[in-house]
Amino acid sequence: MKNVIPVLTVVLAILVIWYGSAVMLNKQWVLDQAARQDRVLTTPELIAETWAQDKPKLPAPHQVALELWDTVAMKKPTSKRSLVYHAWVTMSATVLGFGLGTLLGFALAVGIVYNRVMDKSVMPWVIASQTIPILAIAPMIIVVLNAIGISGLLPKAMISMYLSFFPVVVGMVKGLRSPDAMQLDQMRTWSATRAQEFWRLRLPASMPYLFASMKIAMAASLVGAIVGELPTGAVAGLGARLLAGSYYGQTIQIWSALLMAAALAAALVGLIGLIQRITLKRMGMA
Amino acid sequence: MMTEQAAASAASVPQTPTVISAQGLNLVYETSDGPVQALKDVDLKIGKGDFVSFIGPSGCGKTTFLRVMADLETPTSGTVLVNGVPPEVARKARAYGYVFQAAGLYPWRTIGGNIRLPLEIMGYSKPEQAERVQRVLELVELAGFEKKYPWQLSGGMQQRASIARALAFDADILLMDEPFGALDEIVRDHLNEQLLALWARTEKTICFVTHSIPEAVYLSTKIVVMSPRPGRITDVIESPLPKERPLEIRDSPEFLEIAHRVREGLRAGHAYD
Amino acid sequence: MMTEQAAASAASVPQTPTVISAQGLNLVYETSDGPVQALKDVDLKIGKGDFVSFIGPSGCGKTTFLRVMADLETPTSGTVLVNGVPPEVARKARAYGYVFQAAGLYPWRTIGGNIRLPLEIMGYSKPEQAERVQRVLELVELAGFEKKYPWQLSGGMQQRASIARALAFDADILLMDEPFGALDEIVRDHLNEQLLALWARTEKTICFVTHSIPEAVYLSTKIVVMSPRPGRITDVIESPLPKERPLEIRDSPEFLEIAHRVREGLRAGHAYD
Amino acid sequence: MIWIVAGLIVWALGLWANVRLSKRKTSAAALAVPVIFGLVLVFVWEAVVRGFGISPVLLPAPSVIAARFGQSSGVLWQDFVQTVLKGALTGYVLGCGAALLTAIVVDRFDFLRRGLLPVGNFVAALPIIGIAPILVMWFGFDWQSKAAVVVVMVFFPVLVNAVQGLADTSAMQRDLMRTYAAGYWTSLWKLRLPAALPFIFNGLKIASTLALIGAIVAEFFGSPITGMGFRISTSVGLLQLDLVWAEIVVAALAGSAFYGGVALIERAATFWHPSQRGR
Amino acid sequence: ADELTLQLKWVTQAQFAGYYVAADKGFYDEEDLDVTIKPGGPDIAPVQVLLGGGADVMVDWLPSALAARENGAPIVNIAQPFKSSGLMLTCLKEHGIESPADFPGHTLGTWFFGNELPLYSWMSKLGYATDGSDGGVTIQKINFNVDPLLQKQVECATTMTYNEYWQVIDAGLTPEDLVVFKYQDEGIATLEDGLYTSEENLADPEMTDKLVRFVRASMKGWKYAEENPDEAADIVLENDETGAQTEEHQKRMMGEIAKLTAGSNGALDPEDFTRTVEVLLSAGADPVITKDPGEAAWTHAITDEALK
Ligand SMILES: Nc1ncnc2c1ncn2[C@@H]1O[C@H](COP(=O)(O)OP(=O)(O)OP(=O)(O)O)[C@@H](O)[C@H]1O
Ligand SMILES: Nc1ncnc2c1ncn2[C@@H]1O[C@H](COP(=O)(O)OP(=O)(O)OP(=O)(O)O)[C@@H](O)[C@H]1O
Ligand SMILES: Cc1ncc(C[n+]2csc(CCO)c2C)c(N)n1
Ligand SMILES: [Mg+2]
Ligand SMILES: [Mg+2]
Repeated sequence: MKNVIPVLTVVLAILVIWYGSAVMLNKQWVLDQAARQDRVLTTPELIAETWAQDKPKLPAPHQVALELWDTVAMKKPTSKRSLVYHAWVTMSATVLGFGLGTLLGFALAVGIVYNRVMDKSVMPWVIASQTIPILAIAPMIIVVLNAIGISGLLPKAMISMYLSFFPVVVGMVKGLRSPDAMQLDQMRTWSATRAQEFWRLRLPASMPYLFASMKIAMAASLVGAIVGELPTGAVAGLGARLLAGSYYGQTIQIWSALLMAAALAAALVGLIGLIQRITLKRMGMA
Repeated sequence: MMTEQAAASAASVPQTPTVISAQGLNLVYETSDGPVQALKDVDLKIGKGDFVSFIGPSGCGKTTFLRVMADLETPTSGTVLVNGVPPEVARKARAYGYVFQAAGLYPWRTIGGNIRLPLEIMGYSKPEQAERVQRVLELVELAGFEKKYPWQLSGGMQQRASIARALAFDADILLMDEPFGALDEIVRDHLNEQLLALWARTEKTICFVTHSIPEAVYLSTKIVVMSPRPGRITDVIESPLPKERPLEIRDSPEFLEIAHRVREGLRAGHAYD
Repeated sequence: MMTEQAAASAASVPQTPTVISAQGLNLVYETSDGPVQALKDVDLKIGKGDFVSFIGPSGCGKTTFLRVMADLETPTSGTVLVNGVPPEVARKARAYGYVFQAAGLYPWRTIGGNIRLPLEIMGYSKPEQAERVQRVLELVELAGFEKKYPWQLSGGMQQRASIARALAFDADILLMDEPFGALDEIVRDHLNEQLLALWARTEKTICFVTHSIPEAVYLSTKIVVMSPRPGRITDVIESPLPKERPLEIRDSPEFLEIAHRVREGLRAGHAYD
Repeated sequence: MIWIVAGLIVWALGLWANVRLSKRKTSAAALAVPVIFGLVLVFVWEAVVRGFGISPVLLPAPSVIAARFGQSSGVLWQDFVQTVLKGALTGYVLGCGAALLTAIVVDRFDFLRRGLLPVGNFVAALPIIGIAPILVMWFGFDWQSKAAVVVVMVFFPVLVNAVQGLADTSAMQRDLMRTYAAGYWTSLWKLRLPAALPFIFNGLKIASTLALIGAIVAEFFGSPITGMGFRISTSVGLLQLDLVWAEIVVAALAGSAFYGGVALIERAATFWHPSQRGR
Repeated sequence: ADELTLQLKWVTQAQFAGYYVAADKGFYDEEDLDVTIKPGGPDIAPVQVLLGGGADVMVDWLPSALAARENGAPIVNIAQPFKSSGLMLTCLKEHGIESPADFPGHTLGTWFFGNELPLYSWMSKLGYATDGSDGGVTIQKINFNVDPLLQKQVECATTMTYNEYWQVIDAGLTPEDLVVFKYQDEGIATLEDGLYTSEENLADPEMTDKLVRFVRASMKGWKYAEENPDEAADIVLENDETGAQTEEHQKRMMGEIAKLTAGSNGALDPEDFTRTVEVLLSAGADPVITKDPGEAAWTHAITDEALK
């Protein structure tokens, strides 16, 4: 509750900057149009027109808000023209990919921490894998998966997974190695098995790292889902909206899809934050 | 004088079977600015049921020696045998209960949870776990604090919780690194008595690091005096005190004599005075 | 008997200006399973140049009291004044040197770097820093360990480094929470002497938590005995010992009498025996 | 068939060699293990492509890629300069710098923490795919817009980690600073930043790979007719998959070197952290 | 019914109306075919999908198909519903460009992905350098929209007669503000939307039989669409999953598309093929096709059968 005023202040500041930028960026077009039609614009007219363009360089906030209202609230959630429908499509791939990615990242991290061969050989290649531009190979992945009969949600989720497992690996390797020497020594004196050491010491000690990583992984996963939507023929989902918007120069549509995606990400990341708070509280660490 | 005595006591063959034997032990820590010799030519035999105190100036290698026994550190040279097998085997057979110098409780577990931890690991049943936790909590006078988290406890209470944790399961060999350092005299006396009673009851072998000369003398059957840089054993004193030890024994002449010998040994290890 | 004495000593007005005064102090920790009263109705006056020892069973609130003085904890009720101002003001004026119960060295700094830390913060010049670091390292016998990292030191050595850190700068008030707990008797005696010398030389006011009755009596001009749950002051003993204190004073009858009184006070705070 | 069998054999051999090697603790072994792993991977790839006769427009064999690498090294170098040196590095430095400053500002002023952090998270969660075209529209086709995309991409991971790290000091460490009456900046500089370093490097490492991807992907949305992303996106259309993969190899090498560099600095800066002190 | 998958080169729009109409009107059913139409997009190389087994037949442009062929993809043109090229270069009049002689010193935006080749060969025909040097032009890659033109990042941009041109108009410019150069008129026209399949498929009699029926039904769809443009546009809209297309735009597009398909019965005209190859081979310094692929790249086998 006490966050409301600060958040509103910041949002207000952003809106002011946004309206200002809209004037600056869209001015050129309005002036050009006026020149073509031999009109002379007063300053208020100029400003008003920069905020009411059809295909502005930067749409004004209220234009985006109107579009959002139109596509979120005024359409049936199941309709193809509803942003809710597209957000839902993207979210399913995001969440599935995030789940898979977190599992994979987790498994790799455990392997790296516990297995010398993996520690030495896998990590450099995990890193290399992340330097491959996903947008370049996403189409190939989709094609290959399609060829072997996998289509629909899973190919997109695979790309999400590809992007989201990495932060989890990096964070978890660090986290699983964060217990100090004495705590590990204790486990040794009790002759704890590796599994016991893992569940009772390394895992709890890695929790702060895990959550920080999962937040990043979730954001990455959403990017992956959107990237994955492009080469699937961009039939549905926020990625498809972005793409379609860009082919037809519909900046307002792009921005509303963008804000929807950000809202989705914020909600998902916020959810992880909530789980984090609950977990750490229950662990007595908050 | 000291060395003669040391030689004499080393020569006297212990009557009981040997539990821990160290021979020609050396340990060198490699640090970025040169090696640190923490243990040098250490020889020691500890019999079954012995209560051995280690005393010596800070930094002389007491902790290091305990760590070697518990297979937490690998000696640079020399051999250690525990129950006739290398420490690693003994460790895997769960021969040790170790109380570390710092409490080292896990911050995400309550006091009860911390004490329960080794029991879970060793596979005790749930009711048995609960019963043992209760028993040791009472032993160290922390009953009622089971549900608190470590940071909600005072320093001494944390230390007691860590002692409780090591006592909760039945290790043959107890390695205790200054367990009573942060406790007041009264609790300390109380726990000394409790520890002696436990020891008498169970025939455990106990290695005990302390800085208190009276405590060392009161508790031990054998007192090992060490000197620093490099860490060596300068004296091993077999205590003539009987197994039954009321607190009053601390005023007896034998007691004071041993205490005196320990103090002299300690002083010799210090550069000043 | 105890309470009469306490009343008597509380009534005797200190001759020196008051440095720390606590009145009607209460502190309750709110925990998830109910409140814990750590301090109850604590009244105390400490004069300039006093050496005050706090002694009491573990968990009685000694650390808490020190933390309140240092403005690390806000009392639930009651007032504390330090040099006539609230602790916060005194803290901002850098009146305190605090030795914590655990060493708490920063792992990314060497021993030298850790000791230098407060000096850097307080803006001492580079040469002055170097000189002071050297001086206190020698004081606690850690010369030569300046470049080591905390995890390369034994427990006692870490503790000494943390003492050195608090002594390196000129705080008027030294708050020391069991500083010598992890040290052997010889070093401890040595540091006791050093501390007394420092105190005599500088007129610092020292609040000192210890579990050793002889240590408390040897060092202090005033001994505060506390009892637990809830933490109260049960006795305040003004020491009649002279300011000049050779180690031998510990065998004098006055010394033993005070020690006896402290021990009785302590015992009363414990439930058993 | 021969190729498939050969692939299997090399696979087994590599695994065996690595298991043996990783037991040794020399630095040569530490280097050899990933290299062997990689060589095996490459060989198996070659074997699979040849063995199953996979079309070169789907997946070219490593040998073909290597040949192309030699042929087009001039183009590859030119693209590398455009994308990595101009776009990615500039953006990385600016983005990480901005994130660290923001973390500190956010940490300093509670009002901003409450206000900026939720909004910041929201803004940072805007997917690059959507942002890239807009930033290209604003900053033009050249590397400036790539740097801007990288800034946006690396900002969030570094910020999240830095904020978490700045909060990761123990109570006693903070109390010590209080008793010194250390001001905000002193305690930030002497305590909180060092303590936050392990977290910050976590973010910096993740950001190093993101920076590269960001710069490349951004070029998909507009670039001069040079750059790795440009080459990849346009060569796919011409089915020059060998050139595409050669660019990917450059990206992987550059990215790994970048990450490795950051990891080395991390080692030097956080040698004291348990995760760096060996295990 | 026999299953067949068609991979489009671009997103669902009236450009592909013939196929959607054939599906919607049951022309495929009549041929006992069950056709799946997969939309494309900027990141989809239909050739990859085809060779990867994700589709049996695809819509592609001849330049990129030939480039693919030269890079080892055995694909063959089996039908050519589009007769004319819809590509053109659209310039803003205000930049002072009225004829190709005015190009030097200006920035021309083009799509890449193979679409740049005709432009390069045009420039080399005109004798202009393309590296931005004095007396030459600057070639700028642009994405598949007209924003760079509107925002003056380029002075001329590639557009399609049926799509991007109208987006410029929709943005508020009038035809008087613009100058257009149709590739068709400049002698650099290359063949656009044709149907392609792999050599492997062509060797399979069962598949060729399916392809024959498919081409026959598709051409029927195209002719229906030409005659009923509004209905065709509606059918396309119904099939648009993104929900981003508008009726007005699709109807207009259908009208323009009809002009391009007019004059084709589906069979490839070898002369058009040769012309396209010539244009591609003269594409400046770094041509993607270096040799004439010859007749192996197309076949009349399917259309001969289908159009009987
Ligand atoms: N952060 C906290 N939250 C809740 N309870 C606390 C907290 N800190 C201390 N306590 C409780 O307050 C009481 C007094 O603690 P304090 O640390 O002052 O004891 P102490 O006298 O210093 O003991 P010791 O000699 O063992 O260090 C204890 O019962 C302890 O459990
Ligand atoms: N991990 C380490 N790396 C380098 N040197 C070390 C390490 N651990 C201990 N040492 C050094 O080894 C010596 C012996 O240390 P040890 O901890 O065994 O002493 P101790 O006898 O237990 O002292 P204390 O009574 O203070 O706990 C010390 O000089 C210390 O600096
Ligand atoms: C993969 C690929 N994408 C786009 C085009 C160019 N193109 C062909 S049709 C069309 C739609 C026109 O509205 C566009 C942009 C291409 N040749 N190849
Ligand atoms: Mg020790
Ligand atoms: Mg305390």
